[in-house]
Amino acid sequence: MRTANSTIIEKDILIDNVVKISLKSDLVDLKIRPGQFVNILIGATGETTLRRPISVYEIDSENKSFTIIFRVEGKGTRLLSEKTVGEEVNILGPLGNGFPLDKVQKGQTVILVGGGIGIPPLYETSKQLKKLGANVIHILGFNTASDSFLIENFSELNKTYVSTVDGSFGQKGFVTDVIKRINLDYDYVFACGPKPMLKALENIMDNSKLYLSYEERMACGIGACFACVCKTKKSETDYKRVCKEGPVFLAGEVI
Amino acid sequence: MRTANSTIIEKDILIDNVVKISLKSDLVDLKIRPGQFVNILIGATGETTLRRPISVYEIDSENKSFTIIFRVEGKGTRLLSEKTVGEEVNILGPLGNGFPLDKVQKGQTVILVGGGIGIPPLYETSKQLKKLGANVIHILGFNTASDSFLIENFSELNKTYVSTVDGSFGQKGFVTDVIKRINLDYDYVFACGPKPMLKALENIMDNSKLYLSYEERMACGIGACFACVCKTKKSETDYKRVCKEGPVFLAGEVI
Amino acid sequence: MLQVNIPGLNLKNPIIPASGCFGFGREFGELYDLNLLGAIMIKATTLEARFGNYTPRVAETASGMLNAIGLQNPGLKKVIEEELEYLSNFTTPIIANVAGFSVEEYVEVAKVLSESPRVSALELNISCPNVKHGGIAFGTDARTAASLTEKVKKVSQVPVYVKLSPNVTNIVEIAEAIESAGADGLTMINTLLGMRLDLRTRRPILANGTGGLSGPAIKPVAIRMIYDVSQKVKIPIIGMGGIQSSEDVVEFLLAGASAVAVGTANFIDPYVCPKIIEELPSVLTKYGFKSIDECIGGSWKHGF
Amino acid sequence: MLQVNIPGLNLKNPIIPASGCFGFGREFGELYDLNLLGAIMIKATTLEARFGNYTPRVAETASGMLNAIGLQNPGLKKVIEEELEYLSNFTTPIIANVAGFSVEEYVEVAKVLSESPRVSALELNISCPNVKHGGIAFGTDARTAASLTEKVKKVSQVPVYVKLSPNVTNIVEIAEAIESAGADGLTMINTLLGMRLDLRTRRPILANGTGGLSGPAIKPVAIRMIYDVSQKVKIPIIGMGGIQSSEDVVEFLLAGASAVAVGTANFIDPYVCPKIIEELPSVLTKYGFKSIDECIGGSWKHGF
Ligand SMILES: Cc1cc2nc3c(=O)[nH]c(=O)nc-3n(C[C@H](O)[C@H](O)[C@H](O)COP(=O)(O)OP(=O)(O)OC[C@H]3O[C@@H](n4cnc5c(N)ncnc54)[C@H](O)[C@@H]3O)c2cc1C
Ligand SMILES: Cc1cc2nc3c(=O)[nH]c(=O)nc-3n(C[C@H](O)[C@H](O)[C@H](O)COP(=O)(O)OP(=O)(O)OC[C@H]3O[C@@H](n4cnc5c(N)ncnc54)[C@H](O)[C@@H]3O)c2cc1C
Ligand SMILES: Cc1cc2nc3c(=O)[nH]c(=O)nc-3n(C[C@H](O)[C@H](O)[C@H](O)COP(=O)(O)O)c2cc1C
Ligand SMILES: Cc1cc2nc3c(=O)[nH]c(=O)nc-3n(C[C@H](O)[C@H](O)[C@H](O)COP(=O)(O)O)c2cc1C
Ligand code: FES
Ligand code: FES
Repeated sequence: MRTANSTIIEKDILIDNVVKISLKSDLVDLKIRPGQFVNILIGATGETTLRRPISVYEIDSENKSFTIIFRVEGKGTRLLSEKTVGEEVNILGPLGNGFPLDKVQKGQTVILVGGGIGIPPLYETSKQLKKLGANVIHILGFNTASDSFLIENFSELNKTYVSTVDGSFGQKGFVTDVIKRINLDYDYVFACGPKPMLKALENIMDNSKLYLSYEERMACGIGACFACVCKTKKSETDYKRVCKEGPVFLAGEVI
Repeated sequence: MRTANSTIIEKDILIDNVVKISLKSDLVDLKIRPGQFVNILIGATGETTLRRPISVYEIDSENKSFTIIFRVEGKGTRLLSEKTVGEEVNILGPLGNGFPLDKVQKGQTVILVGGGIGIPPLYETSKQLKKLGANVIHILGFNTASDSFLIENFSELNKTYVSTVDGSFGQKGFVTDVIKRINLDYDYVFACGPKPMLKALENIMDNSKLYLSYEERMACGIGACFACVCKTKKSETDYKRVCKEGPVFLAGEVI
Repeated sequence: MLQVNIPGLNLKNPIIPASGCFGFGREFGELYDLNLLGAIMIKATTLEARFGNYTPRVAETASGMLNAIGLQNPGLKKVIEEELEYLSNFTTPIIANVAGFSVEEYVEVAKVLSESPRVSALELNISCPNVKHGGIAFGTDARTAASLTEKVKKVSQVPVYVKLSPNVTNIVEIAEAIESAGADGLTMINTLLGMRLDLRTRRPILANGTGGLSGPAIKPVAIRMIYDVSQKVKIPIIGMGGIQSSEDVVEFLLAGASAVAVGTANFIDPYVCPKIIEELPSVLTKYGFKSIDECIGGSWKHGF
Repeated sequence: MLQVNIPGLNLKNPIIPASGCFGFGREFGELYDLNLLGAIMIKATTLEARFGNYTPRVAETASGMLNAIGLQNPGLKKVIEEELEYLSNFTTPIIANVAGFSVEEYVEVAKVLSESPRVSALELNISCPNVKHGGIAFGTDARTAASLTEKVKKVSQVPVYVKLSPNVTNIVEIAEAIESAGADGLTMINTLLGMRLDLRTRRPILANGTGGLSGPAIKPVAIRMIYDVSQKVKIPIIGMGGIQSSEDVVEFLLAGASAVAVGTANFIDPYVCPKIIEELPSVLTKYGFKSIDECIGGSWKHGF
């Protein structure tokens, strides 16, 4: 973990309000793990004071670059989306633990479940799992067809199921409906998406095999300020920091 | 007076830290007078909250553009100097009274005295005075030769004397030394420059013919906030606002 | 949709330029029609004309500014004869800001201003941080503030709003005392006391030394104080402190303000008030509100 | 050139990360050598372990942020056994931040921490705005603050600095009372009480409702308070509130601080402290200072 001025080398608008940015960055030398995130200084203090945490979508070690995908939510992501190729941003990373790829063995089955803007961090995860020789299955959930993105990219890698809440693409309903229908055996489930999706997965999946990526408002992003803390079942005062011990936790590890 | 998003169409570095910027702007339709200024919104609140007052250097009505010249002093002028051709800035203007060109008659002699970064607003003044048929003489003061700028531009228009404090160019000393030496008859003197220069002129020139352009820290720039107020001799509570009744005052009008 | 009624003020919209940031309206009147505004808070008026402090009177800070104007104004007589006369060209309600250096002065200025047919309400400025005596000294002690309020109420022909200082340990206590003394409403917040030094001269930038901090920097302090006070008093609050956008306005209303004043933002964008008035309906709709009334206090009232 | 000596603290430079913004140093220790720092103010410690408030605990504001961590810490025992143990790997002086919910708790925590060979000074946190009882309640009343200071001084083995709250009407009065009670120094300012509302949920963004405002937005308030207090007390002040650069440091020293702490800026640039330490000598030179001592109080001391 350190900071690096990183140069935007590519920028794409995937769908309305969802932007993909690739950055040439020395941070790539530090070995970024899938599921880790970076903390981005958007610019002028005053407009945005704090950094913005965004997950890593893809890593290109050879080209010394990595890619992020984000949705324009508020001021920070809007300003980031307005930056152009050639501009520099200061990035702190890589941060957090990432998905536990070290636990996965060749031939094991890993289901990657993503909802909406939680989908991007699963892409590098899937690529590396495939390289490890795992069977990877993607289940991606969107609100509606026009909200969907990255489906092709995931499909090219591994078997991909899609659900939309309104049924306009793939199976109608939620990712959990897909899971119930295909009723697969699995060794691990890695998931990233909105809180209700994570909760729903906890209810139907084997919690000893389920790893969930959490979000929390952050200040430092490195574990020093205690902004992003979750309680654990261990005691009233035991905690995990989403930015340090997380963002990925075993189901039930934090409450 | 109004605001207009104005586009930077040209940018030059005149000397170290002195920048010239031309702007395409609807404000030109409002008839800017020489000696007036504009109030420039540099950008993101937080970095710079208030607008920055900068005088108009040259007006090009046909091209609907005007030019400013400014020295990089602090944060605001630094950020402005970093803007590039094609970028927009929001400008409020034209503001203030400007030099009293309406008083000058054909054939009369007007001495324009400028010191350092006070020189630019005299350029459009000189051009318009020449068009009016006045005899115009420029006296420009700098600290040293390497600090000097615009000498050629002024020389092309009208007779131009230069002084530098260290004697590295033109007459050694101050603008007042030039004035004493050439000992000219004059109908008006219009001056802009640092406070000590304006004071020195008050001491040696006929105050009924001397018009001085003042600077004061401003907030609104339009006369509403009373930030930029000077006392007058009239009474303990009488005042003039530099942004509204000024920036140009008859010598002795304000104290 | 934007209509708000509070004592003495039938506002067609809740947007009011703040006192001291709008002069007596003349300059902004050159830029747009002042009748667009909900009301106008005019510059502080004292009995006699005042020049105010020496310059520099303003300094920039991160997301804000300091000012130490020092209550410059032409004095009560001229305000009535010239400034209120000018404002008679408009129908927008006028809120006159009353300042003073003694109880007697406050009472006299309040009395005379309130008798002007052009004045719809008074704003009792007991929170100006930029004069050595008077001003803030009346606003930082609950008993002093209440007693002054009572005296002004006795002579005023129009509703009296009292402007609170944020430079206090317990603003709720002061607000409650002022309410008990009969105030018709509160306006808050005035500026926070601040200072900036010039590294070159090694001295304060402002000639006055300290100044009042305003602008977006102080918005969280204003929201907190309005949230706390509005739950403890029944009289309406006109909220201010760092408002720049329609979203900011909704935040102040949700915190508990019934209307808002816009100060520093007028210097950044002189058209900010009409701009907010134009955008406000769609922003209210975006966040699911059908009227201003529905917003007021929405962050702590039940049923949301 | 950067050396500063104040009670209990021989600082090789005046730059100290502020309490609560640096944990117990471990995370920043991964980024740079903690021995570069003048000293370290560690996170507030209470007698028992505390989880603190619910999340969200932080919210962004214009040129600042709100936090309501709520004094999360592993408790006195673990701080001594684990955190101070880790910090034994470094020679930088440690200033331990003492918090509590009762006089007895403050006294006990202060006593035990001051006995640690790793602690050079205490910072008595009577200004935390983010807990319902204790914290700020001890810092907004001069008599309460003085009495607590006296009791802590009695048991402490090391010099005691008291951290002042800016949320008061008269900070000079409180500072003087604390000085009279025997404090060895002051640290100021803690955060300003603030709030932000989420327009979508119509509720405060922070789970705790209110939070403490920090960052560049509050710098003018900090400078003003240090300027006022430093002229009235003889004990040294460690200044803080919005420091981001070497220029800011010089401004705090000129206002009257003897050293400074950097809080929020660590989140924006985690290398900000070593960066300032590196740049400070040339910035001092640029403004004509030969040493830190020459700067301190330069805005009001004669001879400048
Ligand atoms: C570990 C982690 C990984 C993330 N990865 C991605 C990603 O890959 N793609 C993506 O689009 N988004 C991601 N997010 C969410 C992203 O950080 C927020 O959408 C973003 O911070 C919003 O900033 P803003 O300025 O646009 O919104 P604003 O609402 O203006 O932000 C105001 C403040 O709230 C914080 N904030 C607002 N929403 C969130 C949120 N959901 N999570 C954390 N902080 C928030 C901001 O960081 C900022 O401090 C991630 C969040 C976390 C914690
Ligand atoms: C009527 C008028 C006309 C001017 N014309 C020119 C011009 O043509 N060319 C030019 O280079 N400069 C001109 N100036 C000066 C220019 O406004 C300042 O240099 C500039 O505002 C400095 O801003 P900054 O952000 O770089 O400095 P900072 O020191 O960071 O500014 C901080 C604050 O102080 C104010 N300030 C600082 N110095 C001055 C100053 N000298 N006068 C007024 N406000 C100041 C800034 O506007 C800002 O609000 C003019 C000033 C006035 C009042
Ligand atoms: C330049 C200036 C002058 C002010 N003068 C007055 C005044 O005369 N009377 C008053 O009650 N408040 C005065 N104020 C305070 C404002 O009315 C308002 O309370 C404060 O600035 C906070 O709002 P803002 O952040 O929108 O500016 C003044 C503020 C500024 C910036
Ligand atoms: C996230 C956060 C946590 C803090 N925790 C503490 C604390 O535990 N004890 C304390 O005395 N001050 C605490 N503070 C206050 C800071 O030490 C400092 O006084 C304040 O933030 C002003 O400095 P800054 O503007 O540089 O951040 C905290 C501040 C922040 C932002
Ligand atoms: S964001 Fe600071 S500890 Fe996680
Ligand atoms: S700057 Fe506002 S009156 Fe001149």
